[in-house]
Amino acid sequence: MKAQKNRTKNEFLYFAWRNKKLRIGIFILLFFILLAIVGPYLTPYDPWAYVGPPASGPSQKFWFGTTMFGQDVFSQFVHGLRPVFLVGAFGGGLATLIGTVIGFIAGYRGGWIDEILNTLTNVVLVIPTLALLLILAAYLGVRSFFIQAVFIGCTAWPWTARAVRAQTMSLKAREFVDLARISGMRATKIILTEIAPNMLSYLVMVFILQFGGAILNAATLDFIGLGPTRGISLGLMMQIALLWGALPLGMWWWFIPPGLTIALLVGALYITNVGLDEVFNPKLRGI
Amino acid sequence: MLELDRVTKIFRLGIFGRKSLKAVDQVSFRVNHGQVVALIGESGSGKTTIGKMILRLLPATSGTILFEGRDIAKFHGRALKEYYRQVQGVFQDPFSSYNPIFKVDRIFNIVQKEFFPKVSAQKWRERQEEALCAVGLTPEEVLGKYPHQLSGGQLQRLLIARALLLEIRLLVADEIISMLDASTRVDVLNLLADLKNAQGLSVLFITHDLALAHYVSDEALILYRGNIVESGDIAKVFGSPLHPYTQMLLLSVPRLDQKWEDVEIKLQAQSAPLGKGCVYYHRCFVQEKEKICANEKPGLLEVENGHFVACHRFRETKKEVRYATGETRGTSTS
Amino acid sequence: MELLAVENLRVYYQTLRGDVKAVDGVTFSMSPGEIMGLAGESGCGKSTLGRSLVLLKPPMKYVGGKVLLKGTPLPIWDKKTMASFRFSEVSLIPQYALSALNPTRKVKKLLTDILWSKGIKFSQIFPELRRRMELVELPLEVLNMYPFELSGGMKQRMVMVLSTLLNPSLLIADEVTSALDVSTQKAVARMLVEFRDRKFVGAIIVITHDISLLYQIADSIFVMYAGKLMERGSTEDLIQRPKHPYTQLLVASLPRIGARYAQEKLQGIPGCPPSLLEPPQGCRFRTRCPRTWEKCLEEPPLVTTKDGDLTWQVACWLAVDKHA
Amino acid sequence: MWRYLGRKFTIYVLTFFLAVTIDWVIPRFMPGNPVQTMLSRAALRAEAVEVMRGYYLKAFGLDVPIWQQYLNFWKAVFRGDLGISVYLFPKPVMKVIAEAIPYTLAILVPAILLSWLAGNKFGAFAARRKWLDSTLLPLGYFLTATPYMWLGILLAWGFGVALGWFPIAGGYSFAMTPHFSWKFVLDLLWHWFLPFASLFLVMFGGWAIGMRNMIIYELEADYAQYLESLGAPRRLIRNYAFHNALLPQITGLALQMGTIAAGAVVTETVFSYPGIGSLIVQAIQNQDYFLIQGCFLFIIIGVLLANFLVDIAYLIVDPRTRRGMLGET
Repeated sequence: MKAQKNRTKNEFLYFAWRNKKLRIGIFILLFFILLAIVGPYLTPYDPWAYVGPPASGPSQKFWFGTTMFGQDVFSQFVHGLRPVFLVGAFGGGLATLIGTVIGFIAGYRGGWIDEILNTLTNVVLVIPTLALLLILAAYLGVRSFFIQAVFIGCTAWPWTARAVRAQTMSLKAREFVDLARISGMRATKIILTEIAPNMLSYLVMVFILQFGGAILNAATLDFIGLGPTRGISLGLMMQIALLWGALPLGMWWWFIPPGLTIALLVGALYITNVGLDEVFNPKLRGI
Repeated sequence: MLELDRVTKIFRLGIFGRKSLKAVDQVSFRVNHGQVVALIGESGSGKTTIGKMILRLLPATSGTILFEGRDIAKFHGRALKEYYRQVQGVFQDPFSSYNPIFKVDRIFNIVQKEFFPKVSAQKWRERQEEALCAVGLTPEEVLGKYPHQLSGGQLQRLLIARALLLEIRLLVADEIISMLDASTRVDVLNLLADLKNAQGLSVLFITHDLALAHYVSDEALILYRGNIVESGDIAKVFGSPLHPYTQMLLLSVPRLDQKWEDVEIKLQAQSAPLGKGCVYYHRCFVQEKEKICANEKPGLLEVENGHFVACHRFRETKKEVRYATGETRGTSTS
Repeated sequence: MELLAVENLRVYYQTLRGDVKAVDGVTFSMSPGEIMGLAGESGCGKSTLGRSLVLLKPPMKYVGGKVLLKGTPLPIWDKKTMASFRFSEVSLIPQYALSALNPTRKVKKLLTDILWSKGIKFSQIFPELRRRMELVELPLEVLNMYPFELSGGMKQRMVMVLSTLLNPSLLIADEVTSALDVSTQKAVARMLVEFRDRKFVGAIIVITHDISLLYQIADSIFVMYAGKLMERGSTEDLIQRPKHPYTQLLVASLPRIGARYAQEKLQGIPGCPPSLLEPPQGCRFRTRCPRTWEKCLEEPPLVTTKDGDLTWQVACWLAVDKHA
Repeated sequence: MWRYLGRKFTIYVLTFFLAVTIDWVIPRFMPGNPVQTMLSRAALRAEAVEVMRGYYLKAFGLDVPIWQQYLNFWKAVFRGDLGISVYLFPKPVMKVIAEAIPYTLAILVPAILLSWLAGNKFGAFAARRKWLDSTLLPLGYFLTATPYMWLGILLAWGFGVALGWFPIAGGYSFAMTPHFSWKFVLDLLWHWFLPFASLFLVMFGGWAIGMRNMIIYELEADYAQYLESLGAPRRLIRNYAFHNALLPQITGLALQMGTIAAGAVVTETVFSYPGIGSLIVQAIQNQDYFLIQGCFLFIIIGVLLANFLVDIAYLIVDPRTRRGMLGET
């Protein structure tokens, strides 16, 4: 019996390891996470301080060059990496949580509750997220990355709710749910102990996608100038670079690293997601 | 023990319920103590819906379901739990009855947690072994395994063992053998019959398989599009079927002792709309279909002692009854 | 001449844990016009055997053996060459008949496309199609409908007509009645017989777990167990006088109408089929067989007796002794 | 079919209702006094202050009950009276937006349509072809993961600054005034190309990947298996799978509309392209609340309209919705 358990576990790990997409995705993610953690200790410069000749290209001293104001781009970059993960994880997590809860309730309860939640989901789904975020951010102001993450989380959940609802409905039709019901289990308990564990892999994938989406949304907001009033992020770096003429001046070292990193990060998340999908879903493996 | 009184289930389709489907239409019958009652019907007959309503998995649209004289719709909280301690179900697909990511032991653990939280682990293990023995399984070969490691037959027996742990009095067995191999089917059926004989268990045996129904049951209810068309003592229903539908079913079943008889059965779509007349009107092969068949729905008539049929051909001779089974023997509670 | 001859066919299923020996050395033959029932428990390899004769693709893997159709070898291992045999020579009514038609194409368009790929014009075959649709009581309007507009029974019949339209020599009917109600089941099963009688198809292999159904329509029955042939004989003989202990137990476990628990208690077959990843040595049924003896550790030979047109094959040491 | 449309329409109406309400509510929740905030911006132009104060007081109608204010707002919306822009005083917001819309549509519509078509074709082509799948699809993932503005910046830098082939700002050259001549049209196109291309590329990646994943599922579907067992050629099977995989991609288009709108906003910002996107960013920077309100409404209306068009397209392509769901379960 133990051997069997190990076998199924190993099987997952075996496929996870054999899957190139998953390997590459996780490698890139780990690299940037590591950089976000240790990066700020690698550089002696304050990201906002005037430390060198302005607008100079990458050099031994300033790995990523300097800005128009003589700030070290590398310092800004590594400091700006942390909020990306923060907003991604928190905003994506919140969106996943809201979507999952609404999806669970709508899918499990059915009836008029489902009718209402489903309509709400569809309405929020149609409202362009960014427009809503713009309005929120423009009027209420974003003071911190945390508030930004909350805004993003509160607008990005609909597609998750829809997907989770569909999955819940199909799982609810399975007989083990009926069996739990005639064991006198409560609805919340059934959702948490019978339905949710079966969707765990799916929810992980949803979170990964929401993570990526939150990063992109945050970068967009920052870029428009609706980012947090304090702090630095990759999106803000691009905004400042564009605002101060990095483009016509050809200061590529200023705007390439932040954008490239976001693209790599989000791309790595997507690829990880596909890799996981192939691992979880044998149909896609193709022996 | 269990009594359904004019139970009806209407499903609303579409967003605002503009379309509706009458899955079960005014069905009344009784299941007595220590009786195996077969509920026989094809897909769409409403047999599973009836089972689900008895298990309170679906609410009835109208009518009442009484267990020991008490309306089950009124059970809440502890009363509902007490009901589930006495009435349990086993379902069609053994593999989907288990949560695939947990070991099979989980179904027992849930029962303990929900119903017997005070029973000690030691005591519980003993009871569990007892129940497993009763269904012909040895604990070592099944416990601690994942559902996919066991056969369908073993899984169904485990579910029956689970029900036994609750000391149930009525088991709703919904197509429990339809997904099993022929070689293990009969063993599960034997188990049900043994339990009935040894413990006085009542069983509502929901099936589409006439031969298997005949093998274990005492009474039969033939269901067609949500209506009971024939019912009564199993020997009478199978020995001298009266309703054209029952007759057609018996002629269509592939049998091992007899080749199909050459009664040509036209494929008739079941989707013909239900009129006000007999539910079987569109498929009925009786030549001299009468006007009344198209316009009036026949009630259940007791044609002989303990044999009921809903067909206008018998309308002159017999009296109309409400309950499809046990009218003559059952003790009325209301 | 035999219509189909299968010799020592081996088709494995590739899985993570190794090859599942789903069809492991199966030999049989069929005469023209024969309806052969292929019966066995779930997971015995009957579906793999049936499908491998039409479409053998991963995770199925051809391991060995020969298939002759009307004397010509059928290259079942070669997906490309087989394509020209499919539909016209070997055809399939799949288990999933209800979802077999492309949901977004009208039936007529679907037919036109498939026929065109075989170099046949729709108008060319239309008269015959109309005749056959009439035979199975499908109105012609069906052609202008989408699959989702058809009822389950109509889809089933449409797939039957389509699969047999080019008069294939061999038709595989894979669990075609298992999703149907008894009344429709009878009609569909009889249609298969009718198709054979009218020579729409050369021979039919009916794959099912329902032996009573085979008793009604099959000429012969092939009992498979754990990837191997156990017994093969004419329907009447096999049901009334089974020789292999497995067949005997299987037939005995089937309740007949009239059988009652109270009067005559039937018995199932105890135990489970072996894993086909590492099947047991010798006879594969020996782990569950009540009459097993030491000889069963060796692989039982296929004992063949000719009785007129029909051959009777048994793979059991008990049968060997009787003949010795 | 009418039910399907009716249902969708209900959702659109609800959405529009909700959006207008948000538009109305949020300035009222703003910290501080919005009138004062705006006036302090507008005070930069002395002659405007009095006009603005009067206008604001009327617009916010702070002297009437709250429900009256709300009703008045709706009336104004239907009259097309979205207020006066502060930043472009005294132009009405409606007029400002009307001038920007053609530019936005000019880059968005072709980018959406072309990227959808090309992406789907490419994705279908790549699916289940080993070498393409493993070499070109990572590129697709990278593209779809790229922030719109970054690709814009990159293109502007590469083709605009480094190579000097295209201009990097504006809708047309400074030296020109809008009029109809081939020269001006060419100039427009010349400015149009990079913003269009950058939108196109990001979307292209997304569609390609979506199609690739969908078609792999479709090729496993029962009907594909059946076709294969009837000896149908690979081409026919792929053809059917492609057609069926397109249906969810159409729905995907509707779902993506919001993100695409966001992409357009930042792309326009990068290229200082005179569309709604640039407008809204300027409005935000200048705290021009009426203009923000107006732009928000227009984006919502645009997205709703686009959704509606996609629904119609879906109806045309999918017989199941068109033919009234006979087989509805």
